Amino acid sequence: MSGGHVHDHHHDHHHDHDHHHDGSTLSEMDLRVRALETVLVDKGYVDPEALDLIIETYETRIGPRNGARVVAKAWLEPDYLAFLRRNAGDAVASLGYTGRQGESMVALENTPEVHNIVVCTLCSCYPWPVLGLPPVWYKSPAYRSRVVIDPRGVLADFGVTLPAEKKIKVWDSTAEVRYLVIPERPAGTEGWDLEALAAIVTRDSMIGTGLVTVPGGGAS
Amino acid sequence: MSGGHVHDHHHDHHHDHDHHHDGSTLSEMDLRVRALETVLVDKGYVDPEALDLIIETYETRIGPRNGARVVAKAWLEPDYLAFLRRNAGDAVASLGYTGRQGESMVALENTPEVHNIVVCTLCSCYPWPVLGLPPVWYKSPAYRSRVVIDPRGVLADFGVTLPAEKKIKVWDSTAEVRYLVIPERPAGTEGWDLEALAAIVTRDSMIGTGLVTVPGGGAS
Amino acid sequence: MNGPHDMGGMQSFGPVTPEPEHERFHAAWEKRVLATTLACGAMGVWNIDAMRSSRESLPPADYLASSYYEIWFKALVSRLVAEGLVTPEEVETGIAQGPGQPVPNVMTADRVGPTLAAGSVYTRAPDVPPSFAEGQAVRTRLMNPTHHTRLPRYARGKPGVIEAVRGFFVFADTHAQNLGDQPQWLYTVRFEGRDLWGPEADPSLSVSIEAWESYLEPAT
Amino acid sequence: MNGPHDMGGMQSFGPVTPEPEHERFHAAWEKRVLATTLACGAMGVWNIDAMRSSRESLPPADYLASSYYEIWFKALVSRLVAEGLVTPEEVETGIAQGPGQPVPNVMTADRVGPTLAAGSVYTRAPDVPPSFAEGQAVRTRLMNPTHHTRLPRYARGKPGVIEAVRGFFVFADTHAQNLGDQPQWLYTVRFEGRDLWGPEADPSLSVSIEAWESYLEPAT
Repeated sequence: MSGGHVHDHHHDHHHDHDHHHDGSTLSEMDLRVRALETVLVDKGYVDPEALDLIIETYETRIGPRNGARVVAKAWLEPDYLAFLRRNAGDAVASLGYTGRQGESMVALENTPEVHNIVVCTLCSCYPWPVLGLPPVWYKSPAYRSRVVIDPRGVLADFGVTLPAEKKIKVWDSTAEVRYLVIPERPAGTEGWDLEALAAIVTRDSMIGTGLVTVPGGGAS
Repeated sequence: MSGGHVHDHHHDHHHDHDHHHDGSTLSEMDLRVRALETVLVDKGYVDPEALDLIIETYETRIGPRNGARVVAKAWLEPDYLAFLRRNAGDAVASLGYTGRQGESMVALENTPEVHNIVVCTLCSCYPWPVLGLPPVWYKSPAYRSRVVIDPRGVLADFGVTLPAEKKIKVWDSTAEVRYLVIPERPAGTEGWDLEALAAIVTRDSMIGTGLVTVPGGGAS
Repeated sequence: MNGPHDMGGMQSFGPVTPEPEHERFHAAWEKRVLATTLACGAMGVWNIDAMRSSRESLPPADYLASSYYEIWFKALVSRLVAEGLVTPEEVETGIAQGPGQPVPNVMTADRVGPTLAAGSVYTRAPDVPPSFAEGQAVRTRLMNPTHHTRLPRYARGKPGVIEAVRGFFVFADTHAQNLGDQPQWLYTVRFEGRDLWGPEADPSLSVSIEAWESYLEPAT
Repeated sequence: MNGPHDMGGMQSFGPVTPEPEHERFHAAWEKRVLATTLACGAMGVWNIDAMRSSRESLPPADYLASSYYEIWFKALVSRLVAEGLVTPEEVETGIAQGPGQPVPNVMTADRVGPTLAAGSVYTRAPDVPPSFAEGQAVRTRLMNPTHHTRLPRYARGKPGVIEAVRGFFVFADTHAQNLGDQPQWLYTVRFEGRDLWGPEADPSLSVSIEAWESYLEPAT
């Protein structure tokens, strides 16, 4: 044991090996992932620049703002909505949103009678080109296990209550089809343009665990 | 950090707090269980002498040798076998084996046509008065999960192969009924007395994951 | 509750590891957990079904990562705390912060022998005749209660045959919830392997469970 | 394989914890796991179904105790080792002991954009007509394969209706086992909540899955 600084609490102690000389604290996972990445790069399996580019892509270019524009356009343009109904993949691609985990898209329209919710009980299938990477809860056992048997209980965890008579359709993504929920357009948005509408479309509303509301205004 | 002995291996380090002054090493569970027991005794909920007596009972008096005598007697005495069939609880109690986790006993006879196996998929239900405490594997997810869907695969883990045409009846102990398997008496034991027979009856044969064989002789 | 304990039919836990009959405990603390669990149970504050419910309510990852005596210990602590008999701080420190609450019974050393030998009787005098008879075709109910139940998931909504009428037993589901004995007729129900697992099941396999009358409906 | 990933219908994981849309990663290592997983996948040594199979083959307690990026990481390591591309020692130490094996592709930085934008196409040109039509009543097969499959346990042996004919898709079960694309017609099958969960199910609930044709049989 090299002589070091003294810890007040016993529990700090066995994390010592995570302290680096630059003062940062790295977790066990940081260290393990770094070790693997170093080996993969040194063996020539992966290109470090490519890794950085992949991260940049999903941090800056592919995320739920893509889906929000699809939704807003569907709300505004009956022709685009018809295109989405006919071939969601092509309709989404026509806005430039294509690629991995969105190869076969289907749009699910919420209506006053029907509310749609998407899940992948078996893993974490999610429509990346329109929504980006799935949130932690979407991949969690709590969500994956319960939404197919108790969707209203799950919605309550999100603060959402639906009328008892509303039909709830849960879509379990067990193959390579990816679903995008088109939420109901809230009242009070008449005359809004695409950018304004897209701004109020939340990620959760496109999974089905949220509703779109007008900030500070009347909810749908 | 108090100055202490130096460890060669980093991993030893964070277990230091488990080293006691007497040089013994206690596990985390030892410490937690001791702490609870101390509190329970000090609060007057449990009597430490009673705890020792409970342990002594299951270490020395209640175990699978009880069941082995039931089996041996059933092999030797047709009247006792009939008694077991009619009322296993009373038949077992007539040998002095009564009590907790054996309140409602049923004997399951293996035959050339049928092999019985007992499990508790939901927890660890087991016929204590005749078999004592369940082995670790009986309570393990591996056994509990698989024996109801792939009993022959589980038997293979015990080195047991049964003819393909033999019927396998698996009994899942989901209530307070407790099952004792009466294994087939092996050939080559003609004329043996109760003690000799009981000595070859294994615990596993009374659960159904083993067969009774004659040591060094021909198996059934 | 559909929890981690209900594992019948899972295929992912690997092989079963047999162990010699003489291995009754694998650490000293296991003996203390056995004794404390039985002695605390004898206080009469909870019943066996309520304790089973506590065990299966451990977080699923914790349940699966724990040995069975660890499960017993964790559930005992959780129950003692829930009943207000000890505080988490007392369990953590091993130091009682005050005298115990009054409890119905304390199992003193002189009562260990008689208590263990007597067990608990879970049969009651029937006040109705059984609705089903040996040999009758039945179907288990398709149900997913959020409380403790003893109908395993693999055996729900399945056709079976009454193998035996076992008696009139305290009903685990209500007993676990402190809603009373509410005794019912208990049956052993036998299922063919193919009815549980499909046409590729081992053709020699049948599996039986014990089912209370309210778990069953006549075959249609 | 009936494993820990197949959790639809469990009730014991507690509430779902929502999170803000802008939280894309929760630690720096998560980004590196995302990038390494995608870059290693692009090597072309395994396909997406094989990687899903690796993830769900983690020990169940480990699977449930891990965050999803931890699952990705552990499965990636396990797969890289199984394919002979790295050794456990290299992963542990972070030091490559030799050059890499030849692999079909390395995703260099210039190929990141096109690769992510293209995705992978899992549809194939059909060589048979679909056996089922929209609106047709079907039943899912009762099956419990020990290999990777995408028919969740909660939806086996259940009556449903064809909601949509999705196309002719690579079959996940064979694809995961390196037994080829073996494409089949893929359908969305809708189940009423009461057919999955019993008469006490939410009456407004329906759940759909995507099912390959071999998962289905005509309703009887």
